[in-house]
Amino acid sequence: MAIRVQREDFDVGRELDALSVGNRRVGGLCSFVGLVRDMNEVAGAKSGVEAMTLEHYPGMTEKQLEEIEAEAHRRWPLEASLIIHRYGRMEPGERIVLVATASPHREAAFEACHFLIDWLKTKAPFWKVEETDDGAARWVEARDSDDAAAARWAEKAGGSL
Amino acid sequence: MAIRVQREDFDVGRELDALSVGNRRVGGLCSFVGLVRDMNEVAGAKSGVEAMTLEHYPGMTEKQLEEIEAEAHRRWPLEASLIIHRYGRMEPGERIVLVATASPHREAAFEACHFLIDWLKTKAPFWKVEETDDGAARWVEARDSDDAAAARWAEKAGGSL
Amino acid sequence: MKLLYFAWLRQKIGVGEEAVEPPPEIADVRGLVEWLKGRGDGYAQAFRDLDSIKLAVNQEYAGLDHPIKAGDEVAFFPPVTGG
Amino acid sequence: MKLLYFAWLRQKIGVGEEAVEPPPEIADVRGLVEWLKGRGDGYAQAFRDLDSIKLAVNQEYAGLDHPIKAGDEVAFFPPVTGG
Repeated sequence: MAIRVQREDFDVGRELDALSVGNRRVGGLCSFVGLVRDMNEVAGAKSGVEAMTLEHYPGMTEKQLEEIEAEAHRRWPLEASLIIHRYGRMEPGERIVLVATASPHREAAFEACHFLIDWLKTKAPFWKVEETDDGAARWVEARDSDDAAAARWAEKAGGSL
Repeated sequence: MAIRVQREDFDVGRELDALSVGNRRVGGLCSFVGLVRDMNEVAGAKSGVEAMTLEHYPGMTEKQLEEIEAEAHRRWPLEASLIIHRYGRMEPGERIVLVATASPHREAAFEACHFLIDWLKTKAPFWKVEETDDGAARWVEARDSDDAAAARWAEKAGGSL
Repeated sequence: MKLLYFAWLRQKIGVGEEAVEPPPEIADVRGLVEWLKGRGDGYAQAFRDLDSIKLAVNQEYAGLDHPIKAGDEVAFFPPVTGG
Repeated sequence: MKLLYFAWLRQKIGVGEEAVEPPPEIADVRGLVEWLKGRGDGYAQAFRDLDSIKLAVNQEYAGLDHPIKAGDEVAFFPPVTGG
């Protein structure tokens, strides 16, 4: 189990390798990388995204990510997991977040990885402000679809957070 | 879209980077790596796995993987995808397979990636024989749970293969 | 008591962090918010629609009825948009 | 006609690939299998339980009723276990 909140980019291959190296019980390794798109997330906006800046709540962020990760380990048989989330200014194409899970079982690795990113999206205290090519800066609004995705996992198991 | 069937190992980080580099429409990148475990997959066996050898059906393998990948692109809005499957002898801890999907949307990337490995497991013509530490070599039997996992996707959409 | 504001709340209020000493009769977050709204236009604007605001007491999510006391860290922010 | 055998079918039959010319009255895979079973103990053993065997004609999954003709590639194998 590990979480990292950092300004700098990360090396996906090296991070994933570290999750299973030396552990012969790992049969499946699932990962998700979130990247900055150039499409606008602000409702109705037609402009392209030049960059975005991620602000977060130091202290609470780490606490929330650790709780989310611990919850995943309570629900699924995981051998290892990792959450890395960046903050600061990023341009389209840059990596924002990595979540990864290693398990003896494929299904557990997939579900736990999906759970991690869904819960992170609605619980980790990060906020995005987009700079668009019309010169504006706008706070991205939370999406109902993210709430719905997170709620799925609340229904499936008795775990609490 | 790309599939590769090869004896040699692959570099997960480099392969994943290639799926999104230069494409600013990619918002999410999901991947699954299957590895050789040291736990026996042969029912009832108590022995540890020393190695396994993957045999396949050259020609049909590529055809099946291409069809599975094309089906994923029909069902989900993917910007890129990749399937790499190894054959030959591998020891515990070695990578067997990589499936990865890149999409503007997180949910599509996750579902398509999950679909790829589930269908691959029941449709791609590979067969595993395990060498165990008691000196035996046994053909791994197909699992009902894999059939069930693949069947899920048949129910969800009207796609045919 | 330490107060933190994030994203557009921080912009409306004009500071990201401040130390305050609310009157002793203020016992929960709701009372704290009412008291803050009296401190200036920025606060009044930031706290106009409480349904659009999330909050945390000592770095755990909490509701408006959550009790507060001296020494607490209370943070206000919009729904999160990370990932 | 080219025949291919994989995994334990290959081991029981003793070859992975062979060229055969079944009699012209054999029109489908089921007939081919019956004809093959007469060729020796290995074949008889390999094809004893047809429920446990998958097959492909010209590299596409097919059933026992699939028609066959000269020039086809027919493969027999157990359920797949890759991934």
